[in-house]
Amino acid sequence: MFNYFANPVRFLRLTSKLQPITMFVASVTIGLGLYYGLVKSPPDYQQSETVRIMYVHVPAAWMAMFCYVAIACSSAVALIWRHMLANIIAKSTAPIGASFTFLALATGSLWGKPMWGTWWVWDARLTSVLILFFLYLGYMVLYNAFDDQSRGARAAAILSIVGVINVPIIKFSVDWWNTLHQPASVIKMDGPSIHPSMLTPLILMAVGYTALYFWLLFVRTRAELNANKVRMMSIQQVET
Amino acid sequence: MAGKSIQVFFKLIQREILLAIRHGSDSCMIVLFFVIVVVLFPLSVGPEPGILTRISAGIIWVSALLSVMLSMDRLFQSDYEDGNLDLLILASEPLELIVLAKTVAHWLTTGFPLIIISPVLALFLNMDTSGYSTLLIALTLGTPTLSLVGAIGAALILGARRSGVLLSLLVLPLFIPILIFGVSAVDASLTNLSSKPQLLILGGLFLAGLVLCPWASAAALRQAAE
Amino acid sequence: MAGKSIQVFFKLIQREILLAIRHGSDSCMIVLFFVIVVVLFPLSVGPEPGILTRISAGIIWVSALLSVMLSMDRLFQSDYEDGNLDLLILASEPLELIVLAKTVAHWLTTGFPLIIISPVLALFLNMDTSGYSTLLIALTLGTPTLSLVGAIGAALILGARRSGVLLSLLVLPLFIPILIFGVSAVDASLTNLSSKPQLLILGGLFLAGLVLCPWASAAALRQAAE
Amino acid sequence: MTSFSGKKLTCIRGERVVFNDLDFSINEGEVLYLKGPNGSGKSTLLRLMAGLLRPVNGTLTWNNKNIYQDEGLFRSLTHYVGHQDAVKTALTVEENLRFWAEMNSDIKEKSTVQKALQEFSLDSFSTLPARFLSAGQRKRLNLARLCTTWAPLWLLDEPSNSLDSDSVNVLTAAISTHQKKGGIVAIATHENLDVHSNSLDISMFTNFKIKSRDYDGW
Amino acid sequence: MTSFSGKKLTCIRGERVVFNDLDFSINEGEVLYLKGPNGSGKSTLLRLMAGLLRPVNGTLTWNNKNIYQDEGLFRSLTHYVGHQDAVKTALTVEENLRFWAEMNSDIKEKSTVQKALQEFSLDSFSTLPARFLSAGQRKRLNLARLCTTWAPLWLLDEPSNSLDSDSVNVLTAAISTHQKKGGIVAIATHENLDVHSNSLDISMFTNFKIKSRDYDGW
Ligand code: HEM
Ligand SMILES: Nc1ncnc2c1ncn2[C@@H]1O[C@H](COP(=O)(O)OP(=O)(O)OP(=O)(O)O)[C@@H](O)[C@H]1O
Ligand SMILES: Nc1ncnc2c1ncn2[C@@H]1O[C@H](COP(=O)(O)OP(=O)(O)OP(=O)(O)O)[C@@H](O)[C@H]1O
Ligand SMILES: [Mg+2]
Ligand SMILES: [Mg+2]
Repeated sequence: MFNYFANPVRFLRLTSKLQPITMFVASVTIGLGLYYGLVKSPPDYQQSETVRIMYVHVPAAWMAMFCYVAIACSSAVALIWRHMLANIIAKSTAPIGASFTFLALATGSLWGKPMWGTWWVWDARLTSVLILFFLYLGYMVLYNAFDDQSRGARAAAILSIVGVINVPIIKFSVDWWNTLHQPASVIKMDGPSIHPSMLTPLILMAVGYTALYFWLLFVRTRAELNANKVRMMSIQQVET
Repeated sequence: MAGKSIQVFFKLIQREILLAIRHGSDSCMIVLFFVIVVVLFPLSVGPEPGILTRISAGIIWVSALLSVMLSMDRLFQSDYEDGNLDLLILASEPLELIVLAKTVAHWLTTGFPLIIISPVLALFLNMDTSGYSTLLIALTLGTPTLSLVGAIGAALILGARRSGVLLSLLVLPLFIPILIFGVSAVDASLTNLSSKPQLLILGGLFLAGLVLCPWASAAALRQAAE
Repeated sequence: MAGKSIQVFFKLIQREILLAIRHGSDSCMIVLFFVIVVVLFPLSVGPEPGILTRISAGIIWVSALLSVMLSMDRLFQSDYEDGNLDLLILASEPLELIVLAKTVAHWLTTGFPLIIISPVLALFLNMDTSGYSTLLIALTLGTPTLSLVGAIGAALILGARRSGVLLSLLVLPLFIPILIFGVSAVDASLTNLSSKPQLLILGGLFLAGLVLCPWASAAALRQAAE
Repeated sequence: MTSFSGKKLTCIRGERVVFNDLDFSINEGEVLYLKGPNGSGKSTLLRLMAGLLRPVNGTLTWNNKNIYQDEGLFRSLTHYVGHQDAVKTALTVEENLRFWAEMNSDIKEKSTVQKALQEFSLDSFSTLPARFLSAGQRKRLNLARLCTTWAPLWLLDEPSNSLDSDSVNVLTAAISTHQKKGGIVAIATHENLDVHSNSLDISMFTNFKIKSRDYDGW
Repeated sequence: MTSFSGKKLTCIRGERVVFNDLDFSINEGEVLYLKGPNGSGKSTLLRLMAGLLRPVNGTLTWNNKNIYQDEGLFRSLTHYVGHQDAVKTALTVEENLRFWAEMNSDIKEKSTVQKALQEFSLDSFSTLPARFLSAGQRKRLNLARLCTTWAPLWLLDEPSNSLDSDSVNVLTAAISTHQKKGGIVAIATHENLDVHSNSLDISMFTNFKIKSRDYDGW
């Protein structure tokens, strides 16, 4: 099955159908999520209205980690089986993931000012997310740093696999070190410990972000594939 | 076979050190760079001893980090340029072993001298004497990890443009945990707390690096030769 | 003849910038390095806003200095390695002019972006807003001098080993005056004093560098080609 | 009988197909010349043979065994001499050669290295730092590696570049000796070395008109 | 009549005397081959002729005028092609050549560059980044510089290295044309190019038996 979809032509055909679907899902769930989150859900008894930043912040942080893992996985596939498509998926994911990371960082600091009284502290959770952001940037720069595209792809793939060690550190930093940041309450072994009125918009937003990710991914990979084709055609033209 | 491998391992270390010596004052140069960067801070921050004392551990660690990073970029570059890398990859020993030997030699010629000189700089920055021993231990545990992690970066940038800046970009974020624990170990013992947890983490990072980094570097080198 | 020279001058700048663009994200990389180094400091010094505010000007200047220095080492190196340097020396225009063109292009692709990004970092380090304009002026006067002086170092190290570390050693001491006046200009305006004397000195250094540095670099290049 | 062969090799470099469906086979005591105009892929094929590059398609076999099955073993059977000279300028001529000799085998006697230097008339330079060598002398130092340790497969990329005529004779003699001992040699060259040999014209496999399906969806 | 000559040239490199009391002279329409075994100093002499190196002793004259008197002028009269290819891999083939053409003269027409590319059969690559070129193609791109702008003195260091036979013919044709136009050429080479010429055996001036005092204090 994997090989079946690894064929770029089939991939293009498939994604041309999926693209409008994901766009639709993304806009509906994000719209609903924002409505429930910002209007319908109750303010927190401790944090009052500022809690609403959560609906933007938390799913963004999840997506930041998810995208990185996606890059690492498709990089591993690209290194082992040498599928060009896997490289292109990894390459296209990077800026999206970096944007989610930036969003998590920005909303986190906006939230931190009222909650902790400062924009930024150098605790383990925050620092490891910042490192994640730098890893994204490093990945993108390394990808483009070579005269030969395929060299860049391979070097960046290795970097992304090395950097994956940072993801569990982000996830568990709140458990391993005592930090200002609050520990997990949704994704944990014994089920979520958060009130349903807050959980619903959170889940809606998470689904929406994921759909948004796939939509952007499809747009970018298709563009990338077409750009490759153009490049190939221009080189062929030269040679005939 | 194992005997041969060990022999090759030491042969390589010996050659790298010989090269470093022939090249004159390589280690000297790195120590000097270390000193200059440390000196820049009092210049830019102003000489008030209070502030300096407060940030001395941080300055020494940041400078050590920058020095190791700067010395890193030639680790494989010259072999890559003069064609020796092709031959090292084609040698019958595993490339991981060769990479490890080069990394060890790199640490012996750069990280090690930094450790030796650091107490003098700590004195210069008015660091409290109670932090010295922790600083030394933390550097001893931390600098080899810097070399190991840096080797990955050095291998990845082969053939890239602006390799110097690129290397820093790749490697500095990975150095950050070492910096944080290194500094906080010293700060802990300066405030009479136990620095054991931080030192244990540094040790753990070192062991993890020792196992994982040579693999990653070797993989990066193989793709660089393509 | 003069017309031809000016034409060659702009032709060279154009080519260098074209090369920088083709190489993708060169300027980006330097800006990123600048940001990372600035970020290292709060990490190592600790996040207390008081201390950070106090040393923010110093941090920005030290980081700018290190970034320019790191970006310097490829200025002539790639031309040297691929044989273009021989041809540039043999071109009928004076080598001084060629060096100046390359330096200008270097500043446009490195120093200039640093100036653009510096207010953001100043914000991040909690610098007082009263220092912003002086910081910008001081950087605008100081970074071209860094490029000019750095070019001498970049020319001197051609063909040397460990060029990265060697360059820093040659160039950092020469950068120190710029650092000192740059920081003290900002500090002066932060304490509501006039920063004019320091800025005048920075301007003077720039003019002196503009006249003297290309000669020195050209001489260094000529001997490197021997 | 030792044999080295490749089947249906396809190689892509820098996003271009360099050659396609290339077959070759070399037996004990044979020399294969790789011929072809500039850019036809001779150097690429040699790097592929050495295992530095991987083919996108096709197999390389040594004695009918895929070389990637035991790479360590295969590598100990090969001597590769590339475009670059693999000379450390800070070490002396002898130290350079000795290092590679010791990396590749357990030899202890000084004589092997000394003999190889003599063969390529570098013995008078043996204690000189290699930075003093001219282009041709460096090439000779690189070639001297071939004679220090035995490896059945020699892969030589334009070995006669910048060699003077005496040195070219030394090289052809070394190749002939290697042939007689049952070695296998592949040489990419534009000049005709005076060695009994087969030749392979690479340009036959270079498909300059690349069919668009090769790049489908790249 | 233009002439280029050197008198009593002595050159020291890396603390060694490379050659001593060397005289040469080339007149309009002449080609001088520099011959000699590896390390005899051919490349060194060419760099000296180009003005990249200074002799320790002796003078170089162009039309009986010392070349150091007006270096700018002399440099505009020379084309030097060294061991290295002076190719920027990030620029396209045409951009590479165009830059040097525009550096060396005021030419504006595209045709000159295009014609030079055609001559060395690089025209089909002109919009390709130079990183895609093989060893021989790079050499050709470097040689194409010779045909973009007129300079009477050509200094070529092993120009036929890694060229295929077609390209060698193009090169010899270019040299012959240059000769006919009254140009002066000096070539260091180990191969015999098919060009009417004189030759200078450098090894006559090289002191191969290095006296121990040359190394005193090493
Ligand atoms: C720039 C600063 C911040 C960063 C980088 C950051 C990062 C993250 C990350 C990576 C997660 C995902 C954790 C996981 O899945 O286990 C997360 C979740 C979360 N963050 Fe933040 N955060 C920041 C600031 C804040 C602040 C100021 C608050 C509020 C006090 C906050 C509250 C939360 C909450 C409630 C969650 C959800 C935890 C859960 O239920 O699983 N964060 N943050
Ligand atoms: N590092 C590289 N990256 C991308 N493409 C390359 C690289 N090296 C060579 N090529 C391409 O591969 C093709 C074959 O190159 P190769 O160097 O193998 O040719 P060659 O036969 O050795 O030529 P020459 O006789 O000029 O040395 C060339 O057309 C070139 O475009
Ligand atoms: N960069 C250098 N530094 C010091 N000595 C050098 C340098 N280059 C060459 N030499 C010395 O100068 C002598 C002449 O070298 P040169 O490169 O001119 O020889 P060549 O005639 O071009 O030889 P080849 O045919 O091998 O290219 C050599 O014996 C060498 O020892
Ligand atoms: Mg080749
Ligand atoms: Mg030569």
